Amino acid sequence: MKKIEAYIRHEAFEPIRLELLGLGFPSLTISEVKGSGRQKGITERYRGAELTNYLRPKVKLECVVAEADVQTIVDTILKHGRTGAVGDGKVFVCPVDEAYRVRTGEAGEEILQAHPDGAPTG
Amino acid sequence: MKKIEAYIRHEAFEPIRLELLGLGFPSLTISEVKGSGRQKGITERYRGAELTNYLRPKVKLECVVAEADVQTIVDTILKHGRTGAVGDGKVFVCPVDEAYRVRTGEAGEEILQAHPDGAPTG
Amino acid sequence: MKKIEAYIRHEAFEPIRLELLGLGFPSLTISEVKGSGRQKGITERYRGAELTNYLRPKVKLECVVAEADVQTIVDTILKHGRTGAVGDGKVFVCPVDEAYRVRTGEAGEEILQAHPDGAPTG
Amino acid sequence: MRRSLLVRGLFVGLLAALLVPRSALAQADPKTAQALTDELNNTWVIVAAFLVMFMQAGFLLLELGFTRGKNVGTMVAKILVNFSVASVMWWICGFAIAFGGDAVIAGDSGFLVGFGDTVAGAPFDGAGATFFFFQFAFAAVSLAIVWGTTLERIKFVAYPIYGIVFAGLIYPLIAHWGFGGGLFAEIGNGVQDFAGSTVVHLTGATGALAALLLLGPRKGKFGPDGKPRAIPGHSMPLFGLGVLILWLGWFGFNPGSTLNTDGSRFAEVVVVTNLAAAAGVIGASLTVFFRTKTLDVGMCGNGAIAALVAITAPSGYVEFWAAPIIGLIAGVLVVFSVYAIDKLIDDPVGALSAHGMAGIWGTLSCGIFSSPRLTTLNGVGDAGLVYSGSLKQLGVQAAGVGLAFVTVFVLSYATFFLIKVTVGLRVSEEDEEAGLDISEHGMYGYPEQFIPSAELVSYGAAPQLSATQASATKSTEVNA
Amino acid sequence: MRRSLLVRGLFVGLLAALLVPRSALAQADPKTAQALTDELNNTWVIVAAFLVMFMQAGFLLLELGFTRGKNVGTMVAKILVNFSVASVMWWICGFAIAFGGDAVIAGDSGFLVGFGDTVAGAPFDGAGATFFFFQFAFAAVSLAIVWGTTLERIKFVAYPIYGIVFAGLIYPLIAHWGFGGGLFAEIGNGVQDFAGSTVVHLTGATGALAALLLLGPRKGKFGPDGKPRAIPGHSMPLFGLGVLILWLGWFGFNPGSTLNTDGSRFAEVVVVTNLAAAAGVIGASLTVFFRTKTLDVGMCGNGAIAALVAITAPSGYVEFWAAPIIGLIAGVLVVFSVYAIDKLIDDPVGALSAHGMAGIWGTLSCGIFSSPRLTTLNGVGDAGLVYSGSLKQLGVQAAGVGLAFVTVFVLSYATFFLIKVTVGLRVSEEDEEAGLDISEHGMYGYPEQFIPSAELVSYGAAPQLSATQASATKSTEVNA
Amino acid sequence: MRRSLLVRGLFVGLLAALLVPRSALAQADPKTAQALTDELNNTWVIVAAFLVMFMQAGFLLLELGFTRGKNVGTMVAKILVNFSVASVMWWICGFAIAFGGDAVIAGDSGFLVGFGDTVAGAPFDGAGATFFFFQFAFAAVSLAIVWGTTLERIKFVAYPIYGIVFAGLIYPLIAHWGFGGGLFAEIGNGVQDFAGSTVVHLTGATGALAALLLLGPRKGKFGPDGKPRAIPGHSMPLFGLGVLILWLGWFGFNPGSTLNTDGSRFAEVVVVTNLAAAAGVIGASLTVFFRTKTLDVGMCGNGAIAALVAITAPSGYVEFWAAPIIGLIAGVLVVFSVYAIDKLIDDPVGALSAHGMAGIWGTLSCGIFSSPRLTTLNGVGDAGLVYSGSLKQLGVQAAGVGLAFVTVFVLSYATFFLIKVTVGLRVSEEDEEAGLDISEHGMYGYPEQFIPSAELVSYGAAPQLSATQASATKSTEVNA
Ligand SMILES: Nc1ncnc2c1ncn2[C@@H]1O[C@H](COP(=O)(O)OP(=O)(O)O)[C@@H](O)[C@H]1O
Ligand SMILES: Nc1ncnc2c1ncn2[C@@H]1O[C@H](COP(=O)(O)OP(=O)(O)O)[C@@H](O)[C@H]1O
Ligand SMILES: Nc1ncnc2c1ncn2[C@@H]1O[C@H](COP(=O)(O)OP(=O)(O)O)[C@@H](O)[C@H]1O
Repeated sequence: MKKIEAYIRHEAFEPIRLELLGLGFPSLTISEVKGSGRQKGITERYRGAELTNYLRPKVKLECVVAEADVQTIVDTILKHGRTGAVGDGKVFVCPVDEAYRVRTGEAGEEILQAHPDGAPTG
Repeated sequence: MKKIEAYIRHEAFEPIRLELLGLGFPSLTISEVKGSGRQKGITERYRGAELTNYLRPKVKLECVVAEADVQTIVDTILKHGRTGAVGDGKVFVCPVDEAYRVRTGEAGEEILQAHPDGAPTG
Repeated sequence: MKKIEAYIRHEAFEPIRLELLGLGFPSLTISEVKGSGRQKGITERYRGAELTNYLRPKVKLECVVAEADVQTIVDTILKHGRTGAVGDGKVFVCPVDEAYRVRTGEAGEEILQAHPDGAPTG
Repeated sequence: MRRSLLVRGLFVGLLAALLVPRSALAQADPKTAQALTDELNNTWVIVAAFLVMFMQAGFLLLELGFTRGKNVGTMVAKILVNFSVASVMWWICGFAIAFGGDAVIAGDSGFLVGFGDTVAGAPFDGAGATFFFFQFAFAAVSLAIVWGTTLERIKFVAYPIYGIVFAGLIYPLIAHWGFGGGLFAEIGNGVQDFAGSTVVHLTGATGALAALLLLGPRKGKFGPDGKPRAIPGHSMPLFGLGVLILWLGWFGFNPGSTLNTDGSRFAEVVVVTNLAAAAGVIGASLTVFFRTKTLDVGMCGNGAIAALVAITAPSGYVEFWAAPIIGLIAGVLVVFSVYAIDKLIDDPVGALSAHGMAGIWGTLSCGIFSSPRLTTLNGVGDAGLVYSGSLKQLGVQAAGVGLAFVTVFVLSYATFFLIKVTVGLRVSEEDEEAGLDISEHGMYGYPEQFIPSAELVSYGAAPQLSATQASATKSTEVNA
Repeated sequence: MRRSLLVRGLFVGLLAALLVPRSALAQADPKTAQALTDELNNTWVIVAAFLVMFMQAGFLLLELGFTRGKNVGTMVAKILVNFSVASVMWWICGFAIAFGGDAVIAGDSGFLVGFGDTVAGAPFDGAGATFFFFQFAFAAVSLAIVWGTTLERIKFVAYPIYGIVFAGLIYPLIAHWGFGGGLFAEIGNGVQDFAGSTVVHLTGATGALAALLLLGPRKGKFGPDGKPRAIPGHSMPLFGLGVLILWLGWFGFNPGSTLNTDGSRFAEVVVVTNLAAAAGVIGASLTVFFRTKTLDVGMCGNGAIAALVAITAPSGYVEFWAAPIIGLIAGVLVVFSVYAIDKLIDDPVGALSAHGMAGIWGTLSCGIFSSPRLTTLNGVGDAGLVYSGSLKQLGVQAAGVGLAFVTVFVLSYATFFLIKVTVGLRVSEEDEEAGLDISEHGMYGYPEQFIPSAELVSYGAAPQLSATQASATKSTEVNA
Repeated sequence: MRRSLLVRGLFVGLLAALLVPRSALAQADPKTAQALTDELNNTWVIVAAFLVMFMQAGFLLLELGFTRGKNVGTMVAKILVNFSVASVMWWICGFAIAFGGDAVIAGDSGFLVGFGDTVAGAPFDGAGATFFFFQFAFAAVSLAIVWGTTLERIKFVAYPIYGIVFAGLIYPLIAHWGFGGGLFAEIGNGVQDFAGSTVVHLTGATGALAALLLLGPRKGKFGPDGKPRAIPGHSMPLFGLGVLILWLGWFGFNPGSTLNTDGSRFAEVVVVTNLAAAAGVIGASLTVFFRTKTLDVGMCGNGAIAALVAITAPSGYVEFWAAPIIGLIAGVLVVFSVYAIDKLIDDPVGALSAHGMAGIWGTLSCGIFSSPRLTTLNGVGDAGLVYSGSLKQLGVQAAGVGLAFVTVFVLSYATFFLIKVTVGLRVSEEDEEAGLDISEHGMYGYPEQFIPSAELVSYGAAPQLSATQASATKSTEVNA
């Protein structure tokens, strides 16, 4: 299993989510992060003084998938994440040793599958 | 050393924290994340228009422990995290190569211990 | 490639960012986290009742770099992160298998370089 | 007088119609002393009524401040719906029951009142409308007080139902007894309640108690250990603004209750009211500070409210010097009361303490401090203990308090009980967790606090990306 | 009278100058009935004017509530700049055009008015100043209404430019026709618009429509599928406070339009206004609840505003009983109107529905409900359908509505078109994404929401670390 | 007159007691011209006083807007405690010193004043109470201004201590000199300060300067390089509401200072005040825009405040035309002043500029623009430079400014110095970092912003999970 960590623009997320959903990967997690890279800072003005802001808001997307699916996910992210301007972000792939589904306690790669079948909501 | 990353419900956290504390694992980090999985979205209504929300707030729990302690932590999380309903979340275990304590600069597994001894607060 | 994950105090971040920038590592990501460790909780009072807060706000710094650069980064963090008081935090190093730059789709370690050359902002 | 008014009205009306600039109206023929007297009184009273109406905003903000961010939208809908239901019910029957004649139990004229109708033997005109609205504003305040204990868990539907009963029957009854020449005038030489510590505030707080007993505490208020836990409200700024608006509103509430400008007496009431409120803040602040070594912000505000509630009854009966004493005691009282009550039941805003306990204290305080001068001037009751050395008036005041409390409690408990067994009084545990905004109103009151911005962005919500271009267009680029 | 005033003024002035305490001034010699009449009228009208001025805060809060957090600072700058531009323009020429004489099209005296100037044949004095400010407050309200449709995407520069034209020409024209003895007095026996459902509210809403047609919807309002999407405003609490402040302000708006205290008639207008507003909330709440099974908070508020707008014209012409009917219909209407309009164009606050549709309904409702008593008293138009059985006045009202709408629309569209082709009307897509606060004002209205606290901390912003020491110093340490 | 008042009072009192509906009171026997005169004057003044009291909310909101989210609760406690301390001190001795007789230095009667007491030779009655409260509201405003420079680092205990000295001695002295017939009346033909540009605003700003010099800047305000850094306030919406409330309050502040309704002159003051404020916004907006190419929201508001402060002294002395000039200059001045001061010391809200500099400019402007008509009417000082061509009055004004500044600065610096060496003036660095809410009040003003929701959830705080069930119960499920 691998974990894909991508730092992307906010507006890139929705198309990525939709395509992954279509491809059968509904499961992912995002969080708000601030990043610095080659992108430049912006300067705010307030009552004559200035405040420079070197960090830009990004979305961090985390998704653990089976080895076999890594390329699909990465390609989807790269496809929708690109604007061509500095600040598009990065994608990293890291190893994962084990995975568990809290609801059932099951372990192993199979828990990463999408189970199209309905299930009681909660 | 391993890093345990768990995506859980908010209300699962407090019992987990308490039990881990009891077991001698006070050290952990959490963050607010939004996740999508098999859980369904909810639809909000506003002035006649709708807004559907596919991501649900979750707590991401991160905890780095010695190889030997992984199972204890995972079991604790599974135990308190389960409601049986979709949305309980997942737990992942990833490898960690090295660890340092900023305060002292020490490195290695021993820094993961709990040190019951008091220390100047700050 | 390695990923450095550090949980540090807020005020430690700015000096770290500046030194890393100087050393040619502009690229990093931070997020707001709450951590518990050996640091103690604080108790708030409200209308006679109490609320104890065991988690302290920290900054999580993530930075993926080439194997060779890991020590530099870690040392920089340790140097500026230390106050000597409990709560200074921890630094972890984890393996990373692959890296991509979204803007260009390039893969591999070279995308981690700083490229001093200007580039269109976005 | 009516006809001359009509004639003049007509004349002015025509001018107004042609709408030549106001300056020309300076030629309007002089009014009679009678007209000037009535109109000056009414102008003062209507302005006071506006201040009292504005207290709705104060109550909204105070409750918002003490609420969590997931339950704020519902407070807004609540105050609007309650105020509206009360407005209509007051017109339908509330006003008639309260002021439609001075029978002992209830009035009997003025239902669905209209211009020219005979109410309590007098034709209903501009003066009547002034009084109608001033008294309505009081009814609305009393209703607003009820809900302080019910925040964050009550079903929305309970508001209009109880509102109809409260504004249409419960409050009018008490108002009739206390303000409308009813029951309270029969006790001794009359119960002294100048602006309604009992009639308005205790009545509201009693309804709040009834609701609370049937509702129970918020989820998580009491730990497994049964110890109360802090559920901090989400915004002290909104709370603070609310307190100041209420303080302002009270300058209409008490001074306006003179119902006229005679001898500019309203100003004495203003000073008395302000001195008491100030002493209340000081009393509560010192008390909470010495008990906890920290200055609880909410308590400073509760001290002001409690003192204002306490001075409401005596404001027209006591001299300046007594005001700070009454207020100070109310301020100390409210802190201990909040602490005590918080151990047993869940009153998020402290309504039982600030309006209930303080209302009782204020009403009783007349029995202690009412001055002979003002008692004579008002022609109600006797001078208080410190002047008369007699406990008589204190007893009369206690009787009034008891009567109001029992009546309101019984009627309110019955109403809430019926609501509970029919439509239900409390939302499901899930909805309480989710917050009433999303569960009852379909949207959070602070959407950006609860909806992931990555989902809002597709709707153009997140400033994130574009901060980039913004920089390009408007801000100096700084090399990173 | 001027001289006696001067003399008395001088005398009092001297006292005031020596500033012996006010109590001594109690010896001020009694005023004449004429002076008392004028001064009482003016005191009432100026207080009403203050309430109307305060409506600016209501509009600010209402718009803030319906805006996203990235566009809040600009609303504040907007309301201050607009109100200021309007203040100056009203003095320069607006007042003169509106009230400088009762020619059919426009007034011609009172430009840059000063004390003693002759305006419409009368010397401009304190009474004139009272009227000047009262009417200015109306102009400012009308201007504030315009911007509701333009939130979150309009260029700031458009505000002052249109503001100059609106407060200097457009509004004054309509005000002259409706309030200043102009055109509307010539139609039939006169168009009935007591406080300005058409003159103030429809005028504002029409400007808003013109602006919207040239602006287009906010980015993301309509999906690729063309379906409207929710762009939730960021704060229902601010919205709710805004509604209550507007409700309060309306007690100056309608009752103040009596322009005097004769027969305390203002109080009748107060009751009528309040009953209508209440019915509006009830109507809108029930409608939205039955349509969506959830109680949209914004709609409860829109119901109040719509009803208040609707009752503005009839408030001085109808009896109590008609008020709830007019308000209820306005409340139902606004919900359907918002839903319908939202499908086509992007009106974030519902200004077109609450001020436009409701303004039209309110003006027409006079043609249905105006009572003979009040029609005679005002001396404008004829009784409405239900009394007269005739459609005449309804026709007159419709004519007034049509005239105002066409005139304002043409002038406004032209102005906004010129702005669009010259300085531009809409910000760049990037700036819209970034939010107007950062792009046009250089700083977020809620910096802590958008700037990473790790960057603010070096400026001492983040409470984080120190929460630690705070614990050491002030709070009990608890072992973790 | 007292007795007839008593008689009438008694009569009305009895009616009021029986509480037959107000309409019946319409039969109240007509008042005498003397009574009507006094009561109309007092009604106007008390309403004005309410508006001035409401300015407390304006100052609270303005400071809240300019504060970081970790220091908001303390502002609320501060305003309540200060206002309360001032209320009590004003009654104990402040009023007596200020208005208890017209000796040159201080008054000597009216300590702990009560009804019937002889104050400055007149019996203290309703009129006295009106004046007492109106003047108190001014004292409270002056005190509120002091704290603008001290935000986010001052120890809470400093507030009540300085508040006692300020409201009990410092302000009363200056008020006596400027309003109470004291010192200022002796300079030339009197210093012209109609409503207190110097007496109220400069006095407050001077106290603020003294406090600031002893406090020093906030942690992080000046970088290691000594360059000032932006510490953005947390909420422009609260700031904006504050400015509008202050603007409204000023309509009580200046026009109320006529102390009567003679000739409806208050309305002239209203127009003058509004024109100046408007010009101030325009002046500040243009200045800041041309200097930085962005429209700083805070500066638009500061422009309004500065202009209102500036027009305070001349509002009763200048004709309409002068108002926009005075306001415009104040608006331009405040921007440059804020920028200049920000380089040296840390004044978070710009109090030194908006109240200090503008207060000085406003007071001096009388020496330039005071018209002969109004100077005569007020009977204070001489016409200004533009009319008289003489610098005399300008000199008199300057003398007044100097006297007030020196006196207030010396007394305030001494007081703050004593506080500093005894209880201490500034919180510890850790507490400043943590924020005053948590360190001095035990709880954040916005708990949800600072406490991890996973910890609040066990208290039922987080809507998270339940959003799930909410969906089940109330919202359409959408397959993910
Ligand atoms: N080496 C890295 N480690 C962690 N985060 C990174 C790294 N490189 C980039 N990021 C994240 O990606 C975002 C965009 O990177 P940036 O360098 O600005 O764009 P680009 O990759 O197009 O040059 C950054 O804001 C940061 O959040
Ligand atoms: N493969 C994954 N990668 C990252 N996060 C995941 C993954 N699967 C689940 N999650 C997180 O766990 C949460 C719950 O998962 P979900 O599938 O809804 O519940 P269940 O595991 O009970 O089916 C999701 O909201 C998401 O945050
Ligand atoms: N084993 C761990 N796993 C995850 N986060 C940790 C771990 N140990 C420490 N942290 C993070 O580091 C922060 C500081 O750690 P703490 O133990 O309080 O300080 P110290 O390392 O000086 O004893 C914690 O608040 C937590 O966020």
